[in-house]
Amino acid sequence: MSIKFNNVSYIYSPGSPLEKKGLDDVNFEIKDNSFVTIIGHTGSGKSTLMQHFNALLKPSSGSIEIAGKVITPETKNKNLKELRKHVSIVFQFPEAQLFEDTVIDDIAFGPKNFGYSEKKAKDVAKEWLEKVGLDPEIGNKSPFELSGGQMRRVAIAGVMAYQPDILCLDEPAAGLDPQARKQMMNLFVEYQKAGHTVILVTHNMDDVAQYADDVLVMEHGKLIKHDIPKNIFADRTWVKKHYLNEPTASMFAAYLTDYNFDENPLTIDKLVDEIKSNLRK
Amino acid sequence: MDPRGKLLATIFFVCIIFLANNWLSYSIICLFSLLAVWATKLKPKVFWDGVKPLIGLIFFTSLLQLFFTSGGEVYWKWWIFTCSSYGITNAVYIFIRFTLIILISTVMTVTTMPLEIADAMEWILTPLKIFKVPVDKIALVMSIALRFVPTLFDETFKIMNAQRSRGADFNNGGLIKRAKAIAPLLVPLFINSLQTAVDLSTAMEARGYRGSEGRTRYRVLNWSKYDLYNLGYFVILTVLLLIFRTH
Amino acid sequence: GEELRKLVLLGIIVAIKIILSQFSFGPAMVKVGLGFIGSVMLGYLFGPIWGAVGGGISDLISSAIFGNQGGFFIGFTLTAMAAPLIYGLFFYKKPVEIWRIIVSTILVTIIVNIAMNTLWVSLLYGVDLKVALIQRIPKEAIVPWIQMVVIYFVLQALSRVKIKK
Amino acid sequence: MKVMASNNIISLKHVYFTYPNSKRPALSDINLDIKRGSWTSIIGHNGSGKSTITRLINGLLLPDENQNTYIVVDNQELSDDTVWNIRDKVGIVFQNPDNQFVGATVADDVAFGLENRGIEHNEMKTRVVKALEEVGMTEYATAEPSNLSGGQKQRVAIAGILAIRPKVIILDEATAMLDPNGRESILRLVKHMKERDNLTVISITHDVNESIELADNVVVVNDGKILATGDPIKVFENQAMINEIGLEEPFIFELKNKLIKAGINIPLEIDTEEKLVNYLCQLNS
Repeated sequence: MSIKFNNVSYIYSPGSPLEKKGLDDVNFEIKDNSFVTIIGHTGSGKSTLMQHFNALLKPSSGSIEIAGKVITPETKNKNLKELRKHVSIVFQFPEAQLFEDTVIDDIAFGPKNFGYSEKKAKDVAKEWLEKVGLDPEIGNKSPFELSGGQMRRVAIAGVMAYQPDILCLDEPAAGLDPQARKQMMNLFVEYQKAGHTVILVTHNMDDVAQYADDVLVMEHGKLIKHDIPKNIFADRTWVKKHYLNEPTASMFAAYLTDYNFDENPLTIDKLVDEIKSNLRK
Repeated sequence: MDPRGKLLATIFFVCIIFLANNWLSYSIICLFSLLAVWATKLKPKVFWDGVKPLIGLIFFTSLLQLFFTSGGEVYWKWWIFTCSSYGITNAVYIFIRFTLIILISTVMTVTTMPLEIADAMEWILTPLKIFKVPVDKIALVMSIALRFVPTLFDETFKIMNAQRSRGADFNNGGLIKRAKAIAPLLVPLFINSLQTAVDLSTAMEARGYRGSEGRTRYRVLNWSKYDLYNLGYFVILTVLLLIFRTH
Repeated sequence: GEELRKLVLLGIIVAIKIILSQFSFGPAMVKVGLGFIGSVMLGYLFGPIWGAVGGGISDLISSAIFGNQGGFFIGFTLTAMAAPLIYGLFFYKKPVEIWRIIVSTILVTIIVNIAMNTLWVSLLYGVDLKVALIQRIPKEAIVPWIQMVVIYFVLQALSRVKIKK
Repeated sequence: MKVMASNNIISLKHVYFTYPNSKRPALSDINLDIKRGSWTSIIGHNGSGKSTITRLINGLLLPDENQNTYIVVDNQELSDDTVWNIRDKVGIVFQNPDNQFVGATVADDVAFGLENRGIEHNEMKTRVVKALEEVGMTEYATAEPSNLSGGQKQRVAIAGILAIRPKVIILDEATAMLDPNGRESILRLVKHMKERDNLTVISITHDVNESIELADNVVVVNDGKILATGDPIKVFENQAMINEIGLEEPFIFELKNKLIKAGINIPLEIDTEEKLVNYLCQLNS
């Protein structure tokens, strides 16, 4: 399912003294089945943009084509369920959304809302509990007995269980330790490979370099760049000017002043290759 | 102006408005209220916004009063409803009283920060210490509530959005369905509160909080000459009302 | 210690009550505000006394923040204290039972919403008691039944959480 | 136990701690000396017990009863009588920026610790102004917490601590919920304050790169026990241990190992970024 934004603007509390532009004339198109990352510093409009994907926010002007639906300022609040089944968002610190008696019930909450039968919902809940790397035994525990990292996984399983075509995640690994973080990223990559679109809001440029097919860079509510990672980080002065970080590998490469790089190495493996080929010359 | 003075004045106003009982005294209190509104130098819209949500209720109440009050000259009568001269005056008085009370409370709230109002409330509660009312604890609870309203507002919307993404529907469906929809919102808020209470009380102790004894205050309230003017204003109003009301 | 944590939690629950009372559902005639859920939480978690204290504070703070629609008037503060007090008597450290929900809600409706509030409105604005009552009765005849259903689900949810903690 | 003045501002000896309702101790036999004016990283994965250590240092938690156990902070043994003294000396910045903000505004929050200590009003005002200036939040003095970013709230938390003029600052995963810019600016601020006032910093973290960059000493905690302690570079060279406890390999070691695997010979003593850059440049000249 492709996503298309046409001249989308969003204004917070219009007409009040607190009026603020959340999105400013945003245009882009994302291809099916891609791994997209959205970057930009805090308050740049990333979260506002993301909440437009399933009409939690509706544009103040412009239109959005997503999952076979067109969202305009006039779109009614009713009948958005179908859209949200196809496009779902995992917010930052999603463990804050858990509420059911048991882990399984909590994961099954979304599927049930989207029309799965009680039994089918529990089946997919069990299936996804394991897919996110948790012991099936905790299924009958209360979600509030789990550790923070486990709760996070349960929350994410609760969204992935109904398999939205487009899965949006806001910093899903924030605050996790490195090992848990890596497992989580692998989970999303596999999900994308299985034929879904994954949209990741992140500050981690190493993740951008390693996983993204497509990068959206936001600043002051504007989309200031939309490109593949290679091109995003190609111009170091541009990156600096917009207060973005570089991937660790490319930062290291910057110190190797007398090396000639064919292209800016964004991952550690690329960096090793480039160093090797330089030394061979 | 000191928030304590303003708060006392607002409470006092509600009491003296009852002194008005004829057209002249009502005119005086209207004039004084409008002067107070004018003194804030704020746009009329601010005050209109204060009255607007209640305008329906004010009209409705006045109308009921109109039709259910008898006495004086009767103009019209049907079943249990009457329209009399007494009823009309009464309804108009209630309309004025209602509107003025809202106007004066609005003057108070738009010119004073919530934090200051809370400080003033705490000050007013202080005498209750004589009756062993734990005013310090009440003050602590007040300040924490005040601190967390904006934060929890954001949190509430975040949770609602997260559950909406999971297909929860807060706005449609029958009674039972809606009553059930409270849980996905309330439980996370509650769990979050328990955690916050643990974290915050730990942080407070780590920062040396050991009860209210021996504490000093960063925020101090100071009486100024404007509070004196305020007082004078209300004394004059009260005297005028006492003179011109029907005895 | 324990005491401080309790007071902090009380402050936070008061904040939740203030927020909930900004939400409502249903058609204009029988709009059900969600503030009563806050009163139920206060009574259930802190008992009649501290629940009442919390209720009073919620009235003070919400008038400090939003301005009070009835002016700063002690009567409405007492109203805000009375509801958690009654709920506290029925729910604090008690099992969740249907009869408790029904009886407490009816008591709150009669004592707090009908008797006290009617009295305040008539005192504050000089409205006839009869008029104030007529104005209130239709709503109070419908809303409590809705509240009972909501309270049932709220207590169910809260009691589950408490067992786990 | 007689306490002697020493170079160590904090000493923990034979400390055990068991949470109520738990059978297994969360910490067992912790022995730890922290040098005055040093930066120590306590590192370990979530649930390893690292946060428990900080809560013991200023008496928020009490260690299990044990004859040999003692905790000394700035030459004072921790006890019921000294705990408030010790809290004057040790400031903690906690993980969740929202859950440690007490005041309704920035200035009120900074003043909270001063109010608790009964500081006189004028003095309090001066200290609040100064502390806000030090953390660069002066223009936000009247702002409410809900209008601040996580990084700004943590700055306010630091200001609240600086106003008390502590000797030790503990960062209890204080940057875990921040974005990279927020994280970097907080660490830069703490580093600056540490150097200016000769503070001792203890940073609880799972960011190995942060330890390498800033810490003089690292303490690796796993399953409630101290696994290793020492110079960060030396400790992290033990790759097997790092992997076993679920920490990330520092970038510099990962790169070095991958280069060696790719057939580029890197001598063993190359253990910092700077050395690696110099060496690689040499190779290429």
